[in-house]
Amino acid sequence: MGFADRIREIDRRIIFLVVALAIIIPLLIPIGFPIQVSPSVRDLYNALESLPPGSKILMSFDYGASTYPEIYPMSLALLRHCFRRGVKPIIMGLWPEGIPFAERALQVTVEEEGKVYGEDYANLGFKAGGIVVMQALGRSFEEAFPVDAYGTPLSDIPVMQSVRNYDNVAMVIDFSAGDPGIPAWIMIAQGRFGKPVGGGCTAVSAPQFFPYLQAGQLVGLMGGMKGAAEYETLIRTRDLGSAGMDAQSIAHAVIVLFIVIGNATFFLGRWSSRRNKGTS
Amino acid sequence: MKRQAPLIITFLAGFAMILGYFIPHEPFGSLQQILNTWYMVVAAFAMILGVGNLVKLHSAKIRRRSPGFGYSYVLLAGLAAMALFGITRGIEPGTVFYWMWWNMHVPMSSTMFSLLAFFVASASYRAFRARNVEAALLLIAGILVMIGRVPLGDMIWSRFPDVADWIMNVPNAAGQRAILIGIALGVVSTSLRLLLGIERTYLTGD
Amino acid sequence: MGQIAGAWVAALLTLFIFSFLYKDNPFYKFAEHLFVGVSAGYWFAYYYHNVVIPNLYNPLRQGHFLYIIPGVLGIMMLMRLVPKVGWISRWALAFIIGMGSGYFLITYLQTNALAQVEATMSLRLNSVNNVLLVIGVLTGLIYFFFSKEHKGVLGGAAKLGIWFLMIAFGASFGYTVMARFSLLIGRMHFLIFQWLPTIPFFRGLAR
Amino acid sequence: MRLFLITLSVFCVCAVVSADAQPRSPQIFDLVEPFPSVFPPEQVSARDLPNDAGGSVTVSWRISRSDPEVDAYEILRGQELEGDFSVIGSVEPGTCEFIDTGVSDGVSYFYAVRAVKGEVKSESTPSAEVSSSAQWFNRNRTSMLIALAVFSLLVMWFIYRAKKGVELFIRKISGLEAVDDAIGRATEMGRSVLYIPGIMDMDDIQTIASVVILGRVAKKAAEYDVHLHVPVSKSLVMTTAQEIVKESFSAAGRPDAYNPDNIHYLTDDQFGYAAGVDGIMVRERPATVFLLGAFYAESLILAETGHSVGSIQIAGTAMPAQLPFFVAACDYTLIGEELFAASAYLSKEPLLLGSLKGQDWGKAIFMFLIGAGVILETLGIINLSRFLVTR
Repeated sequence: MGFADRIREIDRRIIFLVVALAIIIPLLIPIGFPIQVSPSVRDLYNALESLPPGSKILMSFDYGASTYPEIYPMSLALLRHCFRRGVKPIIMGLWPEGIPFAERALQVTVEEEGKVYGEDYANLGFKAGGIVVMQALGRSFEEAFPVDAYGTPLSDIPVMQSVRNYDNVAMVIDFSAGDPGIPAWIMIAQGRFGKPVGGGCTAVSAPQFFPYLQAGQLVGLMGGMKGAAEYETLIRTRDLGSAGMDAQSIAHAVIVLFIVIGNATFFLGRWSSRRNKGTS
Repeated sequence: MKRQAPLIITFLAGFAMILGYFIPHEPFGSLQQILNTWYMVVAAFAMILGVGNLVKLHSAKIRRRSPGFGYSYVLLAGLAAMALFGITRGIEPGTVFYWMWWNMHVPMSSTMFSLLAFFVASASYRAFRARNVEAALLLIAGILVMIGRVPLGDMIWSRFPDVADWIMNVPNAAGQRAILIGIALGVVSTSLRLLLGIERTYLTGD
Repeated sequence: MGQIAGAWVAALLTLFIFSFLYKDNPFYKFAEHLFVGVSAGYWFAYYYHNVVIPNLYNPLRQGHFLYIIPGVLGIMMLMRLVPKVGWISRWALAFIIGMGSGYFLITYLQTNALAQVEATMSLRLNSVNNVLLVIGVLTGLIYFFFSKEHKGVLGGAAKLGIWFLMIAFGASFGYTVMARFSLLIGRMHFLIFQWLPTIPFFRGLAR
Repeated sequence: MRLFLITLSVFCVCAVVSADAQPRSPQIFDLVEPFPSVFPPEQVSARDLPNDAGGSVTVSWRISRSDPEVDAYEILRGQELEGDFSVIGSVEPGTCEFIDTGVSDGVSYFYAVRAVKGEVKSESTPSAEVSSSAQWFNRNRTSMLIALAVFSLLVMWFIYRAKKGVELFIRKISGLEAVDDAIGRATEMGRSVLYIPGIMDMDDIQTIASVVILGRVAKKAAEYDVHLHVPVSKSLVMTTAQEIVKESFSAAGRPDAYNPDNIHYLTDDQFGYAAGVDGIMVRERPATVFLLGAFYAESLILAETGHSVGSIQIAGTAMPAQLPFFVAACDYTLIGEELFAASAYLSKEPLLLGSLKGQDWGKAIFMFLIGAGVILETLGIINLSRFLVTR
């Protein structure tokens, strides 16, 4: 077996090892590739930046364990931005797993920015039903969530007292990994109640939302870890998103390299087998 | 009766869903939602069958001392702990259920998902070879889009992102649309076959 | 303490699953069986709390007797356990298949077919891109023709169609590669910066 | 089509006329109160939301001329013009629409909007009378009804023709041609056939299609005397698959070979299921793996593991996002519509084949529509696509 053949039939565990190193090394030794902010992320940032301090926004955590590496960093960045601007997030979740992630993100950011539960933010918890819940929110938040995630009636939470329905929040942010997610929020909150909707989603699903961005139905969008990294650049706080970007670039290059090697050996192999045929 | 009833039920349930789409007036308007709730309840009941099946198979394994029966203990212990704690003690933060979910289910789930990164690498190493025209097109489109989506590509040639966008928006969009329209027709025809009782293998038997 | 114990459990299980990449081994088998058990239990409890209680128990208690129907269908399903009347479970199954067929018939026809046809037919043939798009959609559809042999002009068009499909596959493959890495980065991040620092020697890594 | 155009134009005219008929709020406020601290909102109108189940009225207005200073707009509703109006909601400044979902069908209401600035409240003149109602047909969906009727008739027509015995040609689908060989290979190697019907439940049409294909595969497996293993992710799929496989084994004359334990449940969880199936693959080393149905991100995890143990893999899904992974990692892939054609193709039943012919005619109609639409649009004659718009 020639060298080319051996490379072509390479044990896939060697590929796995190279991929693992391509991720671990940049995590330990950051390179700091520049991060270019894409327009859709900047739009989201500007939309939040333009809100007067004290405005309330509804933030829905609609994702689960399998997508949290992509979406959780976005929620950190966005919560930080809200708290720094004095914007008050009202947290909810249409996915049961969303709320634990929201609580984790709140734990981190609330401590950093010194915010108080009930005054600066509220957590309404999880509610099953998707679109039905979104519609109920249009009538009254209290109808959808009689009590918050910790059993307190909404009327006893200062930040909720002036909030009746969508009319009293400035915008809706959705961290979305599927259904119910951004499309449903656009349909109900934006379409029926005219609230600006923005959010974050996995990199895979981002392209399907471009039409909404173009039509102005989405004020802005973060796609995948890259979106989180861009938002972190805008609020000048490097965290999980930025940390991953170097690793991502290197890993990408490694894949392309593999494909090139694969093809080179493939053609080399064909060439040498043709030559062997010629001589024998 | 035994044979006819399921066919009639299939037809009525399907027809109700279609009516609910066209008629906003109650009671039709909320038919889709009501029937969907019913489905969820039936699926929840069926869960007893599934979990029962899992318990049956693994306890049989343990009884027979088949190879690897020790792992069946692990499986049954995990199942029993989650289900019992979850139902009796609740699933909110601070419960045993929640602790197990956060420290076992979540990490295993996302690790399993992350294996994809490795498999994407090995699959592209093997499959992305220009064996023939089709494979070459797959390869070229794949590489151009990959390069165009990272900062590195931008550094090599500033037009790479545009090339990637063009591929996504023109040939890719065309191919995807053809696939989507084809799928829709396949679904329509399959659904009709089921509703009209032409495809009835799932209901046959005595 | 609970947190550190949790981090250790999570880290070990993460490593056990990763060990599958090397080869099948007792650690992976342990994690795999635990995962299947724990997740089946998770969904069992989830269905109980989020489906049975709010969609069956509560409505029935409040006197919404329409909810008897799904209850009956559910019990029909369980009748499979009794061989003699097992056939009745097909009624419940027939309901679900009928409902699914009706629902998908409508949604696919609308969002897949009409929406895509609409988007394509409103194109003006005033740019190369639009011409390509229309040709791609038409030839792609020709590839899916089942009742005509793919030869002659039709064969050529079908061939062109499969080329478009291949480009689409390559492009979406390339597009998703990035997302797949974020997940791995997330796991590695956990291991390096959250778990390792619980060992005194690596405390410096904590972020 | 002509009927369509006429209906449409009638609608447009109606809409224009009714818009004009809205009462304009008199502009005499300035005269009555020369220096109002806050201007009221103007031109308040209320209309029933069309094509809905009733119970909602849309109120719209033109924002107050002092909008930048306003704190909020309050929306008021009353049942008599001269009677009491009560506040039913308030919205942020800059907003000019409110959807009232607290109305009863058939009851007449009047609406007014007032601008609020601190203690000062400035109220608009009331809207015209409005009442909400539910509709018996959603007119936005007319095109869907037509499309549904056309395709149903087409499919039924060709099924009817097949019943009469008209021969139908069906082209070769290589992924399905390979099914026999793939199962035969398992016999030769003395290994099993693993069938994965996706991770969705029985209400998903792809799962239904897959389970029907499973029936055909099971029949062949019974004929070849191959061990067929079907781990599933949903309980309902398990029960259905058991029924179908049992039936197929009887049909093949091998009811004795059917073992319900070979079709078993793992877990509802997406990745828990993937972990379990991966384990089965590496331990059992099946000769052939079928991956047919609805798949998400686990598609490549399964397909790569199957490849690594040397299985022949036949995959198929209608999930566009997962198709590339199957194409890259599997030996044969049924692309989208081919998955739905599989049961007809494998069974060779004339009635089912007839429905395929109906599908082809559906494609032909869509191709014609696209062609005609593009040409008419390019020439600037008419925009056909707007007749297809559905909501």
